[in-house]
Amino acid sequence: MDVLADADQAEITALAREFLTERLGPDQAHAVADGRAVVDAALLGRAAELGWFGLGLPESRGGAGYGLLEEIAVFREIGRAVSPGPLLPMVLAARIAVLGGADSQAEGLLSGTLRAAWAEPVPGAATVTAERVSGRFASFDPERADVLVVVTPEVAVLVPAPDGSAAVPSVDPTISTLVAELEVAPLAVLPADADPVYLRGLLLSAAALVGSAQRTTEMAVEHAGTREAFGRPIGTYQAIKHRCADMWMRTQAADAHLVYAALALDSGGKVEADLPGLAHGARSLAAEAAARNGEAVVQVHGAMGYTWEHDSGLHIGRAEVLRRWFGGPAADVDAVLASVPLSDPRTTISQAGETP
Amino acid sequence: MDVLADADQAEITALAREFLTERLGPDQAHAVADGRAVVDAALLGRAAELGWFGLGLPESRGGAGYGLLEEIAVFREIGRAVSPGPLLPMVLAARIAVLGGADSQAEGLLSGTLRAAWAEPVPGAATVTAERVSGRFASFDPERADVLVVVTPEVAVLVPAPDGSAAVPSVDPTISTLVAELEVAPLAVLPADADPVYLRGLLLSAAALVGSAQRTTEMAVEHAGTREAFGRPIGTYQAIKHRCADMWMRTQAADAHLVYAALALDSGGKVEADLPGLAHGARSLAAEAAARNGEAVVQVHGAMGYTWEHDSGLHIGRAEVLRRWFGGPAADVDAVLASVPLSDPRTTISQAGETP
Amino acid sequence: MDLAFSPEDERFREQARDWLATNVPRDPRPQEGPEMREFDSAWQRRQFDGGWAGVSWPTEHGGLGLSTVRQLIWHEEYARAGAPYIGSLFSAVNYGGPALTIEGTPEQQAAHLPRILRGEEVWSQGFSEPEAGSDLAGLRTRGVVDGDELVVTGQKIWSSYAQIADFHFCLVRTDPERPRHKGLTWVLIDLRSPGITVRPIKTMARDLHFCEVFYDEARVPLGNVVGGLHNGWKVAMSTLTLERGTAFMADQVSFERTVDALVVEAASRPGPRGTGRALDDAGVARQLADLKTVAGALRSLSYRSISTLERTGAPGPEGSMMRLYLGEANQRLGRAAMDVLGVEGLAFVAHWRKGWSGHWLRHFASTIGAGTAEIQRNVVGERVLGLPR
Amino acid sequence: MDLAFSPEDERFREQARDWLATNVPRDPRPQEGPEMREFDSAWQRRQFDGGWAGVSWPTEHGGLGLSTVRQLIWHEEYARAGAPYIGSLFSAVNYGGPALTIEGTPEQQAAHLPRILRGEEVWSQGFSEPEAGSDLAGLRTRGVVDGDELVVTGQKIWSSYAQIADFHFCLVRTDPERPRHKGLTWVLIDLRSPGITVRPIKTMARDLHFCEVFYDEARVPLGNVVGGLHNGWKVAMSTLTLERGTAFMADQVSFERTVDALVVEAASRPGPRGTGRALDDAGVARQLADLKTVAGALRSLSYRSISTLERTGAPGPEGSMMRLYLGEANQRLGRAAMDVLGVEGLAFVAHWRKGWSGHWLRHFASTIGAGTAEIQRNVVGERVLGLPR
Repeated sequence: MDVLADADQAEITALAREFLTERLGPDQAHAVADGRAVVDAALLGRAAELGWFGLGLPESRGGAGYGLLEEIAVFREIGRAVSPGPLLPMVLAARIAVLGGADSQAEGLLSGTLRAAWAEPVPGAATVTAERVSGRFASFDPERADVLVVVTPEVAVLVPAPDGSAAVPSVDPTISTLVAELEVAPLAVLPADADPVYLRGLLLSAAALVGSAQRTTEMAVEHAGTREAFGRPIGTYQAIKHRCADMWMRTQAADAHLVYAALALDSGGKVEADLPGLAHGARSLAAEAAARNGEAVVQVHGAMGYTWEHDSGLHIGRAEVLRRWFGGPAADVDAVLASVPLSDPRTTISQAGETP
Repeated sequence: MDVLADADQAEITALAREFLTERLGPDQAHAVADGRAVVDAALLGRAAELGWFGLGLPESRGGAGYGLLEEIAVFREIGRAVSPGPLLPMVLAARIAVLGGADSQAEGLLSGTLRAAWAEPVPGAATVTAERVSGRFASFDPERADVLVVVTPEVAVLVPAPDGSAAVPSVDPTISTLVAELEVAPLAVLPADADPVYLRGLLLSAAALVGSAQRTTEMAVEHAGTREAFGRPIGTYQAIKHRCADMWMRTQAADAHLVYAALALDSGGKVEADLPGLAHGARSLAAEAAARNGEAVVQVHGAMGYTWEHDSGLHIGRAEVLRRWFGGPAADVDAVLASVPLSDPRTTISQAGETP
Repeated sequence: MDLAFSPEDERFREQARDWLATNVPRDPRPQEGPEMREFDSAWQRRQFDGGWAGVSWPTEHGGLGLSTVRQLIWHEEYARAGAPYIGSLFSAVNYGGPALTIEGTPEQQAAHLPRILRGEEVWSQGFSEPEAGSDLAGLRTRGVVDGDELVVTGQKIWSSYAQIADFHFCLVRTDPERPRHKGLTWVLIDLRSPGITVRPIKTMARDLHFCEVFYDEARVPLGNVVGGLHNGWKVAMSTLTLERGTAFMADQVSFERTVDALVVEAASRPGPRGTGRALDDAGVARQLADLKTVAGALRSLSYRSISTLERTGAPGPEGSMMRLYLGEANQRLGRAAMDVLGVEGLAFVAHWRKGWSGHWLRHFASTIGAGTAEIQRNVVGERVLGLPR
Repeated sequence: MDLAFSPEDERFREQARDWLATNVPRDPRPQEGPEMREFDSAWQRRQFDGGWAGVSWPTEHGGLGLSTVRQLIWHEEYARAGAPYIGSLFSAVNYGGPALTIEGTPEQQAAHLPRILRGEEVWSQGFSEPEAGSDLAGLRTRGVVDGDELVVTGQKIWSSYAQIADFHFCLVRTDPERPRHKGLTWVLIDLRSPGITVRPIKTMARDLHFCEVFYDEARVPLGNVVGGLHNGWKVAMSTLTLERGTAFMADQVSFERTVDALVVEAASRPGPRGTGRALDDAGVARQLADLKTVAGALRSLSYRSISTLERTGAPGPEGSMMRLYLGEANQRLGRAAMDVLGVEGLAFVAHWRKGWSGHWLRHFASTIGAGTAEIQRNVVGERVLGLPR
């Protein structure tokens, strides 16, 4: 048993951070938010060259042959960097196409020439089967997309992207959104019993949320240690110090649980049987950590943290979008509670829990 | 418009505080909790002599002729003093008997020779009508009671008290409790359209909760100003100072809203039409203030606040019992939301709320 | 004790309601630029012409000189009528002007107060600085007396509407030798003076009403100093008391309408699992009931504060908490709204009448502006409860 | 990275599980008095006889000397088997004894460690004082060297199980002239010595395991000083590190079972309006899902901490938060339980197997004991995040 990153993973993390800082970090996110830049095919091509879209796919299928933990390492960095661009949809779309046997899409997605966007079913108003995708969906960054990724606990599909020109800015200023009706047959299908793409995607989104929570914690701690008020660094005041401590605590718990859930999923359920409960639990901690830390980082920075130029707004918007994917908080509650055994532990054991 | 206490009310408050401090304050509550004392007929008789059980009843009917605001002033003091004994059930029982025309009970209750106890219907498991009281009820201090008070938004009744000897201690160490089935006809009936006894009782319970929150705030502030750690009063640390500020804020809001709701009820609905929403709102603020302040006062006092000898446990237990009466928090939510108009203010007004 | 208003007050309420019913502009208020200023000014002028400008201003300065109770009534009716947010005139009408009625010279009052009441003059506040936020007395912008002028150099920040304002009322350090609070001066600066640069700051709620204002040896007549040289702290405190007092009563009333709107929204949308109504989700219902109750409690607290003021001449200590209490409630409201809308509510929508995400984002500032939540809790702990510093 | 345990570890797990299955006492653990001590001692003796006592103790002191991974496995299986809470032996077995293995002399070790492992000796901790709670170094109990004895006078408080303990390990001030942290001594005191009075303190959760201990010139052999005169702060810190470290791992595992039990409770009771199941109330469901997730996160954090320890020899910084994280979760659990039970759950019930109110009341102490929540957040802020003091 060892849940710490190994040397390979640490290197993947370092490489990802280097690339993101240079090409897809907060500066680029601000540029996209300001309309000064777009994440174009060239940039997606660069990420493809690094093998990001097939990181977790077998080498025999055009992937890098890494495991889920390496993908998580990359997505944690993506979250830290609030990277613009459809990175999560691309990774999941490539997986669906490759493992679902949709070879033409697979090639385009792995190479970054085909562009994917996220489509989240509106609860109660959408139906997704291997044969048909219909009803209302919220799509994100649909304008330049070729395919939409739709993922449910039962099945994951790609569908042709409809006209997305009516999309409007979202609360994440780097991402547009459009709620619209779909009625279309899938281009590619990957059932959950063939590959747990839903749970993998859920954990990758959790990784991005954890990365964001890590980064906002760092931002808050750095500011609290240097900014002065009334002649002392504001980090000496308990209101600020304890807020920073809580940011760190939330983030540590979310990250540890994310890694645990990912290792359990990677083991194919041998170690822990309840994979949906674990994965949704990890996402809920990550989402709460990112969202609460987003609030805290603004409060610690004061008015400066509330400005458009500051990174805090990027983290806040990103967290709010990401945490609504994969069924949102309600799906987390349902999956976690479904994992609780229905027999009462009080009747099956004698004394545990009689703590003083 | 004037929502501040007048001289008469201030005097009633002062007199109540004097009597309670001497006869029915924290010392007596501790004695009852330790089994060293009981609130007996003699003590109830003393309270009856002060006119407490008929404070809000007309003089022509054996009461003191005061209004709801004076009753509230007394119950705020009862809450501050964590007084033991069935004071709220007595006041409501007397009102039901007097206004419901049950003269023999009325006399006994006003004079304190007949003893009342609270019976709260278990949601979904109890039926209360003017003809019949049946189903499951949680009663409080039923051992020596002659009558049980059962109050619903529709009707208030007195029923003969059944055997309460199986009652067990509650989380309030001065109050016992028993969950049992009742199947009985009322001795006295007061329908809601004859008198808003449900709403009055709800506000009196809110007053006791506000009084508790006031007292725990004082306790915390006093301790924070004197207790030292690391060479400074602990009230200089923001974690403590801000906790005290929040205690005070909650309490001020709850008290102001309580008075507003009481004045509205006393005006017979002329000023504010939505009396149930207001009264349940006031109770919910009072209950939250008392419960959260109970947690805070322990935390500010540290281990000392966790001891049996300290008053904090009395306030915590009392708040937990009182806030479950009158339907508990769920009834507050339902009543408050029922008061919201169903037309959308955004379509009926032009610009309000476009704050920067 | 009585909730009822006097017959005279009730008559005033009726008059206000009648006048507002026919005079409130029905066009949407522009959110930016000269159109916004024009709209705000025209509406102020209309109130002035109708005899309703300056409800709380002294009569000798052109106001109605009415009691706090009548101010309350006016605010209630104003909000009930859906009258526009005061917007760019907030600083001048609601507390800058009132401060001048107390601290200004007759010349200063004559020069500005009538123009403010007629909506002809827009003011902006210049207290905060990049290195002096919560710690106002740490400000560094210098004002050097040179003949009959003050030469101002430095930088102000978070000045609302400075890009369309005529005047900037600033706190500047005129005597760096004295203790921090004692060397400051309150001065009214014409923003068209040479040496002044105004740069709007976009917020994460994507609006542009905050500005940075840079001073590079801007020359200001000494006659624009209010309350005397080096006496600025006292003037600023009375200004801030006004800002934090009744000036935001309208916000409270509109908060309740916003809560009502969210309840209606939750009653008309499916729940987070696509079944039932969002309002049937017990977690959502609890939050909304809490917010509705807080809205009522704010009204109750206002009534108490006004009763205290009427009886004693000074408002009760409630005032020091109400702004924070409202700000935090608005933040909870924003979060609740985002939960109610779920994945369909992620579009950025600036105005609450069309959606909720703008409200959510805007209120991240509610625990920062006009004193952070931390400072406000310190104030309660120290000044109200008497805890040691 | 791997969640799987080695085949040897898995074999150890099977052996532990097998032994526990047939040896865990099935009688309820008495909650008070000599019966409690007798029960705790007998169970410890049984573990000793079975070869399972002192899993983490060094082999030279009679322990199993096993890795932290095996300690984890033992705690997991212990909790899974429903084995009794360690109770009155907590202080001696889980951290007082281990501290002695590090800081004690061979004579001290020989005199106490075997007896502790066999359940024959009960220890109680005497660190806190009425005027020195969070600020441990402010303690006032004096120890004056007189010949080969220390004469102790003063008062200790919050000493668990002192009324049935044999020894009290205390921090006393032996040199008032030195700086606060430098004049303290860690000493093991026989509670049967003359001059000592033990008074149990009843808590608001109505139990009696905390005590006050009064010292009136009690004489203690200098041979009972551990770690040297005036060196007590260092010994105490290593003691507290043990107390706050793996010693409460069992509490985490039992927390998850308690959450599971509350979910079952909520699934079998009607909701707050008497309709449906309590678990269908979205607010209740959200709270319970959060608690279940926190239980999992505590396990994940333990795994991370142990991995760090195995790799680097020192635990990761997670340890400084886990106790607080668990304590606050237990408080939320208590409140959720009271909400689930509603008006029917107001009877005081000491044990969680029969009701919830005792759990709720008991955990008011969870953010106070072993360092208040405030102190623990300071520790994280300063020592982990490097914020200034």
